[in-house]
Amino acid sequence: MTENQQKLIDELVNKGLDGDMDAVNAHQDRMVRAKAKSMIMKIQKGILKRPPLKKISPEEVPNGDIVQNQEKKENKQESTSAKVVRKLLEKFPNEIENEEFDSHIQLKPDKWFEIATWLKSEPELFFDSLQCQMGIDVQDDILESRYNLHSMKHNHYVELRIAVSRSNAKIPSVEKIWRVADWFERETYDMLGIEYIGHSDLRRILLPDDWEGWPLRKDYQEQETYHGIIVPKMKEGWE
Amino acid sequence: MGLFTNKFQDNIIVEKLDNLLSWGRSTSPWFFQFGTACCAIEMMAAAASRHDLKRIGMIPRSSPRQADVMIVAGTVTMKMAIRVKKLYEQMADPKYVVAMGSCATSGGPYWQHGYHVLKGVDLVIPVDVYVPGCPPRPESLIEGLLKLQEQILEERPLTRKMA
Amino acid sequence: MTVDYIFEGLNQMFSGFTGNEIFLIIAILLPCVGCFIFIALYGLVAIYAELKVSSFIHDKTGPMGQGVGLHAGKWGLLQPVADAIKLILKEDIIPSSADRPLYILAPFIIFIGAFVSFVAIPFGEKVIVADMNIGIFYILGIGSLAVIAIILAGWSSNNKWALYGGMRSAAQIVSYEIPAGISLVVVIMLTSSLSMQEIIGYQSGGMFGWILFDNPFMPIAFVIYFISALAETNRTPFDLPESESELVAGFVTEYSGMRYAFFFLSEYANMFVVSAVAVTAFLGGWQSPFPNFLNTSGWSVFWMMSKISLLIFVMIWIRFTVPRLRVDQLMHLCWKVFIPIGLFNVFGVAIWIIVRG
Amino acid sequence: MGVVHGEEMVLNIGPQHPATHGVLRLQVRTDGEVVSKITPYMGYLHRCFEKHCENVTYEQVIPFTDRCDYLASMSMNFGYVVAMERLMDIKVNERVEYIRIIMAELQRIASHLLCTGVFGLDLGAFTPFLWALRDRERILDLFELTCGARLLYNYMWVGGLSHDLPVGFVESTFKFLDYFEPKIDELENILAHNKILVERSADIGVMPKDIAISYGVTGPNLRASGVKWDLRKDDPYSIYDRFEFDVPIGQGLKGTVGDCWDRFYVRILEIRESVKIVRQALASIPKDGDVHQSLPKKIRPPKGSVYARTETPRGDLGYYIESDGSPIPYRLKMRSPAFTALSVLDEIGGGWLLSDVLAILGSLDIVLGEIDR
Repeated sequence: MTENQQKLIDELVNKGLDGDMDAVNAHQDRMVRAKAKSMIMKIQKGILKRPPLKKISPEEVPNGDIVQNQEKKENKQESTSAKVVRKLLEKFPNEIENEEFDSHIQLKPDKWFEIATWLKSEPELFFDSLQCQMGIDVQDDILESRYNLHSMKHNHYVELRIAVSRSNAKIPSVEKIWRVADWFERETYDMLGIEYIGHSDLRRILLPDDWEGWPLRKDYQEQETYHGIIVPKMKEGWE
Repeated sequence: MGLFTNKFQDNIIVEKLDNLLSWGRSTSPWFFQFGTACCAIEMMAAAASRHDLKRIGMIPRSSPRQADVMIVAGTVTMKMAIRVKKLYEQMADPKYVVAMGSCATSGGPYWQHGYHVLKGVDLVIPVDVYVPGCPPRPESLIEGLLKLQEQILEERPLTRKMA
Repeated sequence: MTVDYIFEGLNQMFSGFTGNEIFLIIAILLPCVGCFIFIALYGLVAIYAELKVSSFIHDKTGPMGQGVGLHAGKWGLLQPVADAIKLILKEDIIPSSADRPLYILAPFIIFIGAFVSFVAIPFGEKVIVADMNIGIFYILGIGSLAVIAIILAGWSSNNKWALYGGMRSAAQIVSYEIPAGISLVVVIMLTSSLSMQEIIGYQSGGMFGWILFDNPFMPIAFVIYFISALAETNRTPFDLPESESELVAGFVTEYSGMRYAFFFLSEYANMFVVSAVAVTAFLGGWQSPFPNFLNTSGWSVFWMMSKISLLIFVMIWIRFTVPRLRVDQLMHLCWKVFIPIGLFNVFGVAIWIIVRG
Repeated sequence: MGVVHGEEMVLNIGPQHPATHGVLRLQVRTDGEVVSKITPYMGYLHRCFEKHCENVTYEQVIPFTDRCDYLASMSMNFGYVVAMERLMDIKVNERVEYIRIIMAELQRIASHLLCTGVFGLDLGAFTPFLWALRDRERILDLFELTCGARLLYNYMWVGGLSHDLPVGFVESTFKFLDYFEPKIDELENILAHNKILVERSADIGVMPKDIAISYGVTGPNLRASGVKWDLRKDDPYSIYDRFEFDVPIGQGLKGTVGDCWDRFYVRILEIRESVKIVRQALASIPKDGDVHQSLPKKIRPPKGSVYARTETPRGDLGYYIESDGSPIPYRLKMRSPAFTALSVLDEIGGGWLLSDVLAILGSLDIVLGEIDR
């Protein structure tokens, strides 16, 4: 058994144990599938220990030029992410929260403004355009603000995420760096109630000023009336 | 005009005058361009070259004071509902309202989860004709307006109403 | 003129009746009523024409009288009548915050301005209500009444759009009266008369006797006058006071029903007046364009009306062809283009007259 | 004599005003006719698109995307299905790709026609607007032939299309293009080179490159500022890389690069390019291929997120879809191009006259349905 195969089996076992048996069943190699299943059985019986989760620590991010170029050819998105992470760690250590950078980079809210300034001014990255900023209500009392950055010059993308708790939903505003963030942040504030510190004009943008609640939070309840007009969906005599 | 409305006994002269007045009203209903959403585009299409609302005497006016018919074309939201009411109040009598499209009629596709959508413009202002469709074709809008004209034609503006 | 004829006629008919003053009042009132009916009828026709012409330019059919019940006649001929009936009977709203007396006064002033101008318009050798010796001057003066009315309307409505419309209109009309006046001065220099009839009399003998073709400066004067006239009547490309896509409806934003109808009507009446002045001053008035062809007094009304209609048609045509100017461009055109050219024209014509002797 | 300053007046343009293209309120500070500050207030058409998406299944989202940008429904569908197919890793067959591109480009023509017409209307020219609508009707006829709807189509589905092309569609489209190409010249002559329109729009509301990028302005508005950026070329999705077309950029022919006239003229040039693409696509469309071939039985995308951008008539349309493995989106965010285009209004609109502000607003080509969602 090669090392690669073993790694693959480990991965599948982990997935299966997390409840995603489809991934195991969908695997094409019968040998691998069978081995993975038997391993899962053994683990569940307590004979074997669960294989360690694959981790990529920041130090393992490839530094060599050749490797990087190869990776660039394979997957552009990933390489940008990795590049940003590598540079970010040099400049702002202890600001990255997540360990997998395939799709996004998870940041801490505290130094976000400085990081954003740096992201825009660093010549090798030069993220001059904020494509999209959105808020999302991740369950477990967590709100996330996500930023899709793009560089017109280098034509690469990166996605950044900043998570805050509902009780202390405060994130530094990047309105001054990308002017488009002005309205994006107002919209996120309007919909989810994330407060952007340092925003010059943080008002509701789509809903009226005297609206109650944050509509895109998962536990949102519509208000009964608005200025005497009935809001909820049922009209008299319906259904 | 308010001076003479519904003040007269029913007789032959009043009836003829009534007919003349309601003919005038039904033949020249100027409409207020109240386009809010998708339906506004179909309203524009109805007023433009191919369908041509001018054929039936309808001319767009942009001030509510000079309009007779308010075509509520599109979704009315809570934020807008207050303004709709205000604009309706600014129109001079006699005034009519056409609710164009399912949004203006009942909230349309947004009736279930649309927390910010008014479920039918008739919650705020009285509506004379409902035109269904999402969006209604210009032909159906014209049909609705002809229905409105029929309705106006049957009015007896001067005759005293029986209590 | 007409007043005199009617007065004399009445005197002859009822010779022996003593109260001559009553006849005088009747003789004055009759042409006035005639004028009023004429304006009203002409207004209906002009509105219909505008609807139809614009529709044809837009690839449409315009009012076709389609509808329910008693529809608006063949080709929608009764459409303006229906509009009029509806407008007369609409609720008359006076906003509570409006300046009530001025608000009520404004539509009347603008209508009076247009209406009184009709007195001096000649439709034939005898067909003129009053042939004043300062006819053209009188029309220019009375025409300025419109400014007062528009400012009153804009101010008294207590509406920001109306105020903008009123202010723009005031600046525009006051400015454009100067080039219009200057280009008419040229005509007066040639004919050495302010009387409408004498100006027309100067242009006898067919098309080439018209002042328009009198000398090379006149076409310039005509173009300046016609464009200034467009501006004075608030027509596109100078419809800034009521520009629909900017100021909703400009100074008439708050007016409804009958009062709005007055504004509507006087716009068309003003168009008629400025066209009539243009025809009188440049296009030979009621004279036939061909020498000795249908040049009797009966046909003179026809020639006058058809020339005016032609100019009104051109006005409608321009309205639906070009975009609107901006305020500063409007002023630029007036003060920096038309007035210098107009003054140069005056100078040129003066030399022309001296040289020609 | 110093400069005389009057009292500033606050003017509310909208929410119901002929120039605002829908229900938008601009609070404008004016000193006489000169505008010093513009504050846009939107949300008068906030129809809770994103809330709806969290409550309906993935298929049911498509009709709601239609209603967001009601002038370019096909493009909105297209953006959504591109995002979904990227998330679910679906490959559609050739015929579907071709039909999608034909529809999207026809939609682009229709949308730009309306935009240029309305821009003329804002400047007081009524006729070109109606002429543009007249030609637009013909495109709507083609759409109607295909899917039965005039305005909101629900035509592109995840993994395919709702209907195949009807019999005779290719011929009637060629016929339309033959009719339409002279009409572009007509539109250009009556509007673009009209002296008054040039006076009104050249050098007005200049948007420099860096401001446009910082404000996230995309699409024709960005290209008018001289940035050659078109997702169809720079990040090709679907099969756009197979067609030959130019990306027109603003050159400042009548004034400065990035003025109103450039923004308006770029759209006319884009209409021409779209006609080119449609012609190429019609000529090489494969004859066979089932448009329902790769429709998934049930749409349950894997856990994860995707951000996909497409080029709509108004600019980069981004869909951010967060999936939790259920048939209902966990969160769907639409990054609408008109939203960012409107945000730049205060920056480029201050200091101009009132009439100019409305011209600038018209040249940005906003659709309120998409701004407010």
